Amino acid sequence: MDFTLTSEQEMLKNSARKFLNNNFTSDYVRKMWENSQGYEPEMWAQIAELGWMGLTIPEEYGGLGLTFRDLGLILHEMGRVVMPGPFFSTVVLATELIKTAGSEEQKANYLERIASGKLIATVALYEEGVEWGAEGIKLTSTRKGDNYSLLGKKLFVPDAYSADLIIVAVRTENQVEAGEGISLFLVDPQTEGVEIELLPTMDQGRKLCAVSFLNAIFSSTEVLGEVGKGWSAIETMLIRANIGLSLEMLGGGEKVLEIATEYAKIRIQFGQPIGSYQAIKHKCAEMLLQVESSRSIAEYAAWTVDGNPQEVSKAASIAKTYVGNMYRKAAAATLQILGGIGFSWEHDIHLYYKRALASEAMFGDTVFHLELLASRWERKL
Amino acid sequence: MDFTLTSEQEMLKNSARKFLNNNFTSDYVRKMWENSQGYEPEMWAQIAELGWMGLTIPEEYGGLGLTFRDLGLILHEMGRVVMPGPFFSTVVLATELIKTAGSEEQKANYLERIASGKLIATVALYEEGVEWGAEGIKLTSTRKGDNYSLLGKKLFVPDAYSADLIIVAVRTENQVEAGEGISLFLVDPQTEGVEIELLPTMDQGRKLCAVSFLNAIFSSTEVLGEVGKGWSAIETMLIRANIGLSLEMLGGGEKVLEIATEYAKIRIQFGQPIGSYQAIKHKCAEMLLQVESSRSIAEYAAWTVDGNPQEVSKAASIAKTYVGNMYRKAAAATLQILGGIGFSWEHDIHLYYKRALASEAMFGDTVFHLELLASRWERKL
Amino acid sequence: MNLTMNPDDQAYRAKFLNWLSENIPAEGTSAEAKISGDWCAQAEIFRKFQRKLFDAGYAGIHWSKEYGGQSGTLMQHIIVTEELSTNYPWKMFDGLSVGLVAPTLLSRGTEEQKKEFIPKILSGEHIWCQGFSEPNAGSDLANLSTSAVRIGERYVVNGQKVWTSIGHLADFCILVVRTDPTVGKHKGLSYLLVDMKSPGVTVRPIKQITGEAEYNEIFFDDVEVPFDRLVGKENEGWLIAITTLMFERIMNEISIVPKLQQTLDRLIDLTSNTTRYGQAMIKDPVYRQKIALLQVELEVMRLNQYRNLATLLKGEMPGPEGSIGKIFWSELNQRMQETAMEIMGPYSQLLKGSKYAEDNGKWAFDFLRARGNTIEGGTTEIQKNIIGERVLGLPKDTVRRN
Amino acid sequence: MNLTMNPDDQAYRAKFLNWLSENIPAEGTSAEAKISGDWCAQAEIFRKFQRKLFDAGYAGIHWSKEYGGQSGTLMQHIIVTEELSTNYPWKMFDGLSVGLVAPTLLSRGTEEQKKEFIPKILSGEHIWCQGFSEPNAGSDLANLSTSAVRIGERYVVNGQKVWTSIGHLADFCILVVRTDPTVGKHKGLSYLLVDMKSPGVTVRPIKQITGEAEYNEIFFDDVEVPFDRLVGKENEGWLIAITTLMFERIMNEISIVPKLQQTLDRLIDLTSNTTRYGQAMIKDPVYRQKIALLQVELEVMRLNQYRNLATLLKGEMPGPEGSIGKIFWSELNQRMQETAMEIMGPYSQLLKGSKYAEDNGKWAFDFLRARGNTIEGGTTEIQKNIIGERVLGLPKDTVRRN
Repeated sequence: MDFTLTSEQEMLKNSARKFLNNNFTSDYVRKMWENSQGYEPEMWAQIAELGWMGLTIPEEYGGLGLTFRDLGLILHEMGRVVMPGPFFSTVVLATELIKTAGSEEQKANYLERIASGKLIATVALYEEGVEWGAEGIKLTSTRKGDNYSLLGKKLFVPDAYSADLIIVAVRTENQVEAGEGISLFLVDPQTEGVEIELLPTMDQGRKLCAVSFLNAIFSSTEVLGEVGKGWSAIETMLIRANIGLSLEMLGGGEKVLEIATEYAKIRIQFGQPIGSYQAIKHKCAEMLLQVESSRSIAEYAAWTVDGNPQEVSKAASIAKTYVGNMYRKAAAATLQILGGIGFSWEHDIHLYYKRALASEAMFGDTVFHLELLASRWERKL
Repeated sequence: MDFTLTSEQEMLKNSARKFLNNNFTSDYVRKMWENSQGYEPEMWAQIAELGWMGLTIPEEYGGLGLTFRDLGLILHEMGRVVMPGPFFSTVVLATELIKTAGSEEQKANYLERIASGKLIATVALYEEGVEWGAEGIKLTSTRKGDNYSLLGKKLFVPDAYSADLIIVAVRTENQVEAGEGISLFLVDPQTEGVEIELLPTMDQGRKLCAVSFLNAIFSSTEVLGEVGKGWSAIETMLIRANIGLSLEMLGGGEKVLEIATEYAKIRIQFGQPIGSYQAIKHKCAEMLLQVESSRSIAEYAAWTVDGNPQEVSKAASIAKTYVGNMYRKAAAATLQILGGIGFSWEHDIHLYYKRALASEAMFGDTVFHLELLASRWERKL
Repeated sequence: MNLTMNPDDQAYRAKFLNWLSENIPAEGTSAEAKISGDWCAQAEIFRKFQRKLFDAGYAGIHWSKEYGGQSGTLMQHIIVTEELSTNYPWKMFDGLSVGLVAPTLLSRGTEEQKKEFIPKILSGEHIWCQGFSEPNAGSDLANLSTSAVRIGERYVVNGQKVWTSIGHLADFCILVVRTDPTVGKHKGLSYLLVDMKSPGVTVRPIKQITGEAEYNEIFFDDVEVPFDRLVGKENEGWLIAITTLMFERIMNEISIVPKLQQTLDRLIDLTSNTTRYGQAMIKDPVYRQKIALLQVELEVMRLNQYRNLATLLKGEMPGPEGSIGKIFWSELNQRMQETAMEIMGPYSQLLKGSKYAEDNGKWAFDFLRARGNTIEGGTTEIQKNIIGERVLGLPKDTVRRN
Repeated sequence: MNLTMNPDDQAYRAKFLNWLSENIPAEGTSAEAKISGDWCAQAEIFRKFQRKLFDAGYAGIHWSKEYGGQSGTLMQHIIVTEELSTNYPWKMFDGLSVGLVAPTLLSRGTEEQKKEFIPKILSGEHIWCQGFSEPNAGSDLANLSTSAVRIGERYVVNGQKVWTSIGHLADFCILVVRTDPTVGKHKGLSYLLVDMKSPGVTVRPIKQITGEAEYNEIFFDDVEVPFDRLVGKENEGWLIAITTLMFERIMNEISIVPKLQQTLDRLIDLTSNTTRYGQAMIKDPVYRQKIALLQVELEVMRLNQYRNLATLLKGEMPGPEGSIGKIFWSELNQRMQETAMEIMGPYSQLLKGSKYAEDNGKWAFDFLRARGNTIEGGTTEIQKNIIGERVLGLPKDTVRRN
């Protein structure tokens, strides 16, 4: 790991930037905000054709078999355009979970369809009250022969409204340790007794949904991997989700700094560009410090997924904490530098700001991740 | 309370400023840093002559019978010159404790001597480990007839090295609520079995000492007020001590801002006074905001002592928290604005900075006072 | 925390609260209404209620009877303003007219202007807006270019203003225009009172990051303004505009402190009612410390405001130190809102209309709205310059000589 | 957190650690010695130990053998520097010469200068100091006025430098002087190598807020410097000084990261070993959160540094983004020290010599010393200007035209 890109990676990054700049313009992003699905099938097909859906899916399942670091380059670029749609849910959440927990048959079935752009998928984890660990999984199931009847509700499920498959974490055993007795159900949203509601949230680029189960019936064959053994795969997925999110947030922060710097160079007040005033200049300098530092940790964290698995969990918490804080602050600082125009709906900064806020509140907040780090002190890790 | 001074108060303040500026020059303050007593008797006599020792002591005991708000004006001015010596220990700590807890006879005896400048006194409270509440009072006593034998050690006792009288909080009863069974012994430092050690601390303007008791014997007549009933008087004293300290810190912060502003006007770099750069200008503006806000809360808190006793305890915690934070930050910011010269021993800023640090660590830190405020939420106060 | 108030004032407050409980219109004070975007309807409720206040003698309390006031005390005015600020969602409709326009007219207007406009402000007949900022004159307000040319007994105004709060509802506008383009920036400006129904006035709403449109652009196309609508002398409008801005900073705070208190109370309730890992979050020392620090700052701000009011009560004009309060409240509100977001976690993202949202999405709305606090009414950066240069006497930013 | 290092490098580190354990002098590494103010004695220990390092082939590892180096890799140099930085209290004696002087000479010096000076830096024979700042040239370094007039084969130097670390112990000084007073600020400067034993050099220590005197003023009174001690060309010294400053920012970090790690470890130990209200403070969520956040920042800084080193390893010169690291470590160290102070409460006030002091007063000393971090080597404000203008391309502060 020396932070430099191979020429293949350079190509991947450059072509991604070009494609995204051409297709995910501000107008298009805003159009997708108004679209309840958050994406258009034609665009999804185009992305699939680029191979991005299967970037980290092994070649045997129709993917490109590249590393998470490679995927990170794409996520970074997506962050720069605050890309809307179910890419993250499908390619980071569902794919990583299926890769980790799925049987050979399940992998063959689902991963190939994801790689080819034929399946949009997501993962349903959190419930009312939002506890970040395994203790938050409370949705209950009742076993009836070979079937399970699910009762309860998942909240803040990303992109459930457009998904063909929702992988749902369910407590199939009680009276065990929090991390045990959790099963992953492969839910077709059309199943009777499953209801999906789109939530009105700030960031309409990543739709969040409530998914309710009113005694919906699923067979035991519709469980990803083994019954009762789902949590450790979720942990693996959450680590990667936090890292993926960090890359996306890095891209957002980088772009936001560009917006601030550009405006500071051309906006004239009191006869000079506002960037010549230290109040603005130093705000930009602090942003650069944090953006560049975010680059170090986010890229390193992405590399650890394949390059140093012993460090990956720690790196994920550090990346989420540092980059999340950077993005929210950089977007707020840029809004302030823009002044009135930054407060208007017309300017794009609010798209970034809202994405920053929404991202920081996903997959464990800062207090949670800091406590994860602190809990290692006693273990001297 | 309308934040304006009466003409008598204006006079008091102005004469205090004049006296302190003339007598407590930087050279003199530094001389007192080197002096293990921290004061000179001639100067003490001069101050006593001004009536400051007995400012809040009732006229019947030889004082001026003025309010704590009046005393606050003097403390404010003392903060401006980082005045060294045992004034605070004698006139705020010991005086307030004797006023609250003392018998008629004790008040007559001690307060008159304090008011006339004949008695230097202090209060010994904290012990090893430093817990801010009553549970921190652990120094034990063994009763032998009418006598008590004290064993243990007090730490961070201000000005014990120069005191004629040390009022010591002792646990005379165990197995009771933390706030009960605490007695206040009137200790002559010359007593056999009492040892006083000067501690090497950053701020040598307020000497801190360790006071050890090696089975020193005291009679029950040497207890201030009633045996076992000392804690509530200490609480009252601590509230006033925090308010007094806030006034002193306000004076320090005010002076530090003046130092910063003055330097920013005359120091030329890159062809202009550094105060024309927003990095410096805005730092000064933030200081002004905090100094002025400190003035509001500190002066209000001083007024509540006599003017609104129901609010005094809350006001004390707010003042200590806000003003303490302001002073430390203002001194650090000024040091930064001064650059290299601010880092030198020769410039006075370090006297202020060290006083700010030492003051913030007295009578309960920020975490402690914030928790005191939070504990009122349940009580809906 | 309360400063002692004299018994008369306490009685006055009690009497007003009593009146209020009987007269405040239910339709405007529901939780729903508070975050409603239907400002036209709200404005009508405001006008009716303001008329009631006026008739009951609770409007313009400290102003002279000859201008429709009550010749009461400033403290009585403060009491009414404080009590109206938290349970009264229409402050935006008269905050400007009562807080800025009327004091400016009282101190700088002609006798005719005072008699014409102040009673109608008090009775709710006239809602006002403020035409100061322009696209190229934001922080650099003196750079404005909207022009007024005198032709006979009228000015003819052309140009564009921006960030005009409630411009789409207002009856009149305080407008700063350039009447002499040949002299330096601060010179050559004049201060006009403009009827928003004049031909040639076009208002276009600006949608803001909350999704609502509180602000507007106003376009002036050969708008005619009678000469007697000039405040002060021609080409001396800058000083009058500065007066208005200083009133803005001080008077705003009267209603802001109670609002922040309400926000803090809601924050404590929110934290008490949110359970995580089997424990109310209010028991978590991390959040206790954060919220207690917010409380410290609020109490300090309240005392700052009392100090300002003490100055006003002595009859002194507000000075540049009003910038302290502007910085303080805008940043404190942002911190309070941020803390609420942290506590709510993903719930912070929910907007009104979601049954899972806390307080029907008011937190999310207020959070986004709070971003504007450090921009509107003079950015934090400008306020710090004002403090640095006009209070502390530090040298001005060096201006490039053109 | 570790980047994977190749097996050769890992073996090299192990070998060096083994050598170190057998050769590091006990008298200099005690806790007592680390906060001792007796720098003359320390300097002697340093010279002896540096000679040992040199003889064992652990000095100038990545420099050419012809200058006394080992022709090894930069990574090996980094490994040795890292390992020496925490348990080696004499970094101050060669940080400057190895980190700044030698790289500057290697990139800009004459062949004779390299051969004369670099071996003696590596063997510990020469300790160096830096004569850049002056009383009126702090942040505005190009404003310096110490003059050098060429007379025959010599320069005659007159003037005053200030904030020269270990000036009282140094054998040589890198000195920036004005050789042409008739041209603009950055022009007309030259870069000299000055023997501190030259007649006319007077060193006066400056006592600092810690009570110690690490810095000095240096007075030059008709000091003669041979012409061959000029680095680069006459009047082109500014560029060479800038080169030195950029090396300073990057190279310093190699030893700073391990030091900060040591501080963090001590902080965790301190908090674990401090009991309040019957509970170890490390169990208190308020402090856990604070310290975990410091850990996050340290890990991020470590990765920033790896990125910088990766750039150096590719043979590229350090650029203005070195200012990022300077801001980062100086503020992080201050925050770590502040957190320690908070945790210790009144104990934070105790200086060395008190039996009640934690770590014999090292915390208090380091805390005060840390205030200098945001000033020395270019203030934070200057670093932000460098980033704003030279990295982001924002317009320069407007300079008043004289």
